[in-house]
Amino acid sequence: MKKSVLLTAFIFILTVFLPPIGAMAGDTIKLGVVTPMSTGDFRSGKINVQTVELAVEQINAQGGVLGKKLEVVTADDEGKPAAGVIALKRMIAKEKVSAVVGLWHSSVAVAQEKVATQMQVPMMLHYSWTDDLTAGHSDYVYRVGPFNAEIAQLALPYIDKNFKNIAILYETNAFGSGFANYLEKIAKAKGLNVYSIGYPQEATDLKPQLLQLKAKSPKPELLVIAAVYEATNLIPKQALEIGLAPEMQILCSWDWPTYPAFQEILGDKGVGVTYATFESDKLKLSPLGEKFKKAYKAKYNVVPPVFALFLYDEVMILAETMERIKSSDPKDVAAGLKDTKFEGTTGLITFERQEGPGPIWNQWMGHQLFINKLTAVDGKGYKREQIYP
Amino acid sequence: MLLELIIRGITIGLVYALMGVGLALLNGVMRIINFAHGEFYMIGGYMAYYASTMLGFQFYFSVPTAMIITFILGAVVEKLLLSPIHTQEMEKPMDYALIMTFGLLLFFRQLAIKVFGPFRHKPADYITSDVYILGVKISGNEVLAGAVSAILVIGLAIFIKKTWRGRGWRATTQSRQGAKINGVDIGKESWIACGVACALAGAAGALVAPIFTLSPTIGGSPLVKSYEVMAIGGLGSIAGSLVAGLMLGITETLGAFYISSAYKDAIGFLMMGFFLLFRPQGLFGQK
Amino acid sequence: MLKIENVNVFYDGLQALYSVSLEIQVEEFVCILGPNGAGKSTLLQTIAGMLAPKQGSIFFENRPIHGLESYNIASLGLALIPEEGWLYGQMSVEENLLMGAYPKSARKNIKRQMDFVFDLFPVLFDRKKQLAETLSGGQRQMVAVGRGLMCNPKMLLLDEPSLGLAPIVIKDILKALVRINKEEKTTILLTEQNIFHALKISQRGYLLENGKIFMQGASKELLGNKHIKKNYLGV
Amino acid sequence: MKKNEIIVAVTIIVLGLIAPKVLPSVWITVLSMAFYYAILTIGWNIIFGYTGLFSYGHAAFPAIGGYTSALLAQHIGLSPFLGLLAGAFIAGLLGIVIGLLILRVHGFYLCLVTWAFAEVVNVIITAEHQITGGTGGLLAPTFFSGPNAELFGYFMGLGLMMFAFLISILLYHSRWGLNLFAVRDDIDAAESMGIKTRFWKVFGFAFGCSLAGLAGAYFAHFLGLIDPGIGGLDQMGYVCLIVIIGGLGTVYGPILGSFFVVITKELISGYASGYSLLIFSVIMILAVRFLSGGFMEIIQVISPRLNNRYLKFVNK
Repeated sequence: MKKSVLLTAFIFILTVFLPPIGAMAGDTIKLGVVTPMSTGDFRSGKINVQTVELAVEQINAQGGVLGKKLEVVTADDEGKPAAGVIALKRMIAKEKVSAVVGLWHSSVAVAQEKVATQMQVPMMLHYSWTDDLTAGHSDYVYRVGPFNAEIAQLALPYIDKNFKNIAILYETNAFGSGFANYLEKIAKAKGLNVYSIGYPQEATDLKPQLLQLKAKSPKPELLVIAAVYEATNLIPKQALEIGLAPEMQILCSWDWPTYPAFQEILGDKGVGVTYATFESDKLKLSPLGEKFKKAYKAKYNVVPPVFALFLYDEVMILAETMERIKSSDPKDVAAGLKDTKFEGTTGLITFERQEGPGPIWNQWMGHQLFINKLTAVDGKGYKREQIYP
Repeated sequence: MLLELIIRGITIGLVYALMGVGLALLNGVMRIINFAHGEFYMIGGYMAYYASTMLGFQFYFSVPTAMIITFILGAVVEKLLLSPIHTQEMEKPMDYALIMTFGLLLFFRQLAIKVFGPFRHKPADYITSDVYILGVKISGNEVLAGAVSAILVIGLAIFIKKTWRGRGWRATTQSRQGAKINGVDIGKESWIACGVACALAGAAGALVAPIFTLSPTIGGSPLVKSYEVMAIGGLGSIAGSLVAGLMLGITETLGAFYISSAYKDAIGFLMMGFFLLFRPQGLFGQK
Repeated sequence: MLKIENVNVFYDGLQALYSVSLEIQVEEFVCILGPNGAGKSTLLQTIAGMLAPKQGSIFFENRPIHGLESYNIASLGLALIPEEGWLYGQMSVEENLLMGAYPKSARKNIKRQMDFVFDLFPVLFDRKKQLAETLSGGQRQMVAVGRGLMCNPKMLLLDEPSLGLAPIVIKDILKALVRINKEEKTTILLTEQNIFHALKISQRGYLLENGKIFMQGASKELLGNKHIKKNYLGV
Repeated sequence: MKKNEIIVAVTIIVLGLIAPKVLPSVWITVLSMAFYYAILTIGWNIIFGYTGLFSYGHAAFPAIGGYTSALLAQHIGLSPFLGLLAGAFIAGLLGIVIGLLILRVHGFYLCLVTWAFAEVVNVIITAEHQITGGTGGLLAPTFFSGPNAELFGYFMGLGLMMFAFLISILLYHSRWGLNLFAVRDDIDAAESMGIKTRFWKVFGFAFGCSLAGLAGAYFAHFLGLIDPGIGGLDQMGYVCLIVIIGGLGTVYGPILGSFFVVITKELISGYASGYSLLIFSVIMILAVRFLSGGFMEIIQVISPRLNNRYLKFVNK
């Protein structure tokens, strides 16, 4: 009997009490990157990790922060809220990071925001758009990137000028629904005719929705696609296949047409697609931005998308803040970020706070929106042209 | 619009039928459920992709290449992992097969992420020009996929009907013991049938690769569709699978348009549930 | 022709046959008698390779066949006609018969064998396009016997062909068996509960009780045996 | 209840109570997930291991339980503790409905019907995104708040797992359990012995489902969030894997399997992140191919003598 108990206890102890691997404390300051790496929009996740690694490499080459080296730890949120929450909790508890960056999908970040606030670790958002993220007015959430309401406002003049009937095809998640609802509201207020159709983010066959749009009368002249997941490249392709495009212009809500996969899937049919972005050939980058762009191109052999610039800014801001307050404790960092004044890659970054309900809280507002159009294709990629403003 | 929807429903329905007949065949000869069926579809798609990009094959070479590779893979899987169902006296062969093939599903999917990478790929269009059917513009790829699917399904039906081997398979479906005493080597026929079923799935994947594009997780949806087709058409019935595939394709396209696009995938499941509960023999299957 | 030595067979963990031995000569017509559950079906299925004997050996034309798979045994020319028929319900009568000629060696003589079967059971010719599951019990039994004949077997193993059939149909089938034995020179091993009929048409008989050979002898002798008269013929 | 089972239960409770003191804090989340899987798979073990119904839609029931509880908390402010009951209740109720429907089907028809049900549930959850939050998930209040919220949530999970464990043991030794086994092993014989097989089938199914609902509600309120991923096909894969590894139809199987899988996943995530599902699928294939008895058979392979003791310990 005694032996039997020992046996059970042994099995239990063997499995439970083995030391966790990779949790060794070192003489470094840790920076967490929680981003989709296996499922969800892992294409962008990969760029996020590369960007942070490059930034940290540069910082360490100049002597690190507070005399210590910065270290990057990564975790995969799988593009799913529950997995993202667990990944973030594990990262904070296990790695004792000073701050978390690289968060991507809005719906995941919304859940993660609660965790970061509760566990008192600052998180910075470089391209998660939903308003809710900063609307909670948490002291631990900072956003360099833009937000849905801002983007919709910035894009509206272009849409209003050129189109009368527009269609919005959106993912039914925090980002997609939020963007579509806001755009629909302000576009209708301007007297535009709006059709909007949502679809689950995992969907890859969007022909039913596109066929519904095709049957609408009057015909939509513009299709705005608010998507992050798999369907990003498939919607333009399928819209072409059922004969909806190119009569109807396609406006992608962010920079994914610049990814190589877009070209592989659409080929020369991708010419004519437009997309909203915060980058343009006419945008003048700061010296820091030019330096980063060059270094990224040299290391990974592609031009970084605009959100990589914002993410790069964030890492630099974190390093600068730690130096300024002489501490890498997450709570101190969160408090110190408030007073940021940083000459970033695209402009001077400060975080604004507006009392009263609304998403403007620890939010940078200095974005400038452009609409680009793919004009021609050559072997390596599309040529693009800024059509607005 | 209705005409366009029906034509689109038929083209996709033929591909569903192609997936379904493979499963029907497998279920008939081996009496098992294969949850990894969709993964062979995925592998077939990737094989066609690599055959066309790396070896520069046209579709009339790349699709057969995909079929041959998935045939071999299916046969090997049967030999290594599923054959104990026949060779050993197994208490619950169905449960064994369910869990085993589910393990295979996870395995192939995860392996594909590591081997093929998680990014979406697309082979070059098989037919670049569009085709007009009754005034409806359909891409050449879709027409090709529908036509080749129909040819393969009908070819399989003829093979099953006319040849000795096909007759042996049908006999095995209807009475395993009868087939044994008549000299059918069920062990051997199982791996051949499994290979053929997987090759059909691989062909489906290869055919629609330029339409739906490839990613390691694309196996899920066709797996679901093939089960719906098999349940509606009746287990082990080829003609039933063909009709059920068309029925499913058309109902789904119409339902998604007229009822709700968000519930498109529920339509097939509800049809499957209805048939399983109230007409388990399916449209043409035997009880 | 067929020789069985000390065969022990287990079925679902229970022993069904206890060191059974028997021998059958070329062109003989032998029957195995016994009550329900005596192990007659088990014996025939063991010979046909559907069950594996735990101990003992089986020789067919001086060749060991125990341990061979049933599909191998079928191609040697040893055809089992099982009790339940094991017909292919969704296939036509003709296709069912064709399946009987499945072994490669049997595919040459299909025409001749098919004619012989239709000659033996003319009713099948009229129904050759009909699905097997729509036939009556007697017709199904005929299809089963006919299917067994399609491979031009050297030896037929028949498992209770008269079970559950009307007396007039039984007569037809037994008559056919005699013809097969005489005209085709096919050796026949028949199991029967209907002992009177079986002993009438066969040359020799074995009595199987509780998995053991209880007695054996020429059919005429067995017909006069006291034990058999008392227990099986109800005289 | 057997003496050994009491000893095991007490051992688990004691180890569970001291674990947060001894282990790094990251293990609290990890072990809580193990509790969740243990409750979930105890439910499946009752459905499949005890009653012999191969339900392929088991992952739908934690989704139902979790969303029920989270929605009630959101709309009428129900406390998470009552939410557990509500989740278990609704999942059990749906279990009865599905159980009645599947009475007419067997074998893999059963598997397909339950699978279809699970997928329809998933489609509804994603389609009705105005109510359920779609794929983005639904925020739910946590059991406790404050800095120690997670630790208390962990103890909550430990308690719930022990509750499910004890119930499964009691069921195993009771008259009810015998009825379930009779339905599993030989339904015709059970029927002829006067057992109401239809009733017991539905009972076993609904019972397992309500445990799954409980697990789902725990998951939602432990993480503070529920998303449709909880009802996905890969979760069903984990359920199968856990029960197969632990040993099907045994009382200890689900708990052993859950701890093995969750802890192994955590350990290998250090240097093989992204490979865990691949490794598990290989384990699953090999376990099904070579070790139908799960852990017990592994022990047997390693040491036959040990196996005898283990069997003695587990069974008698």
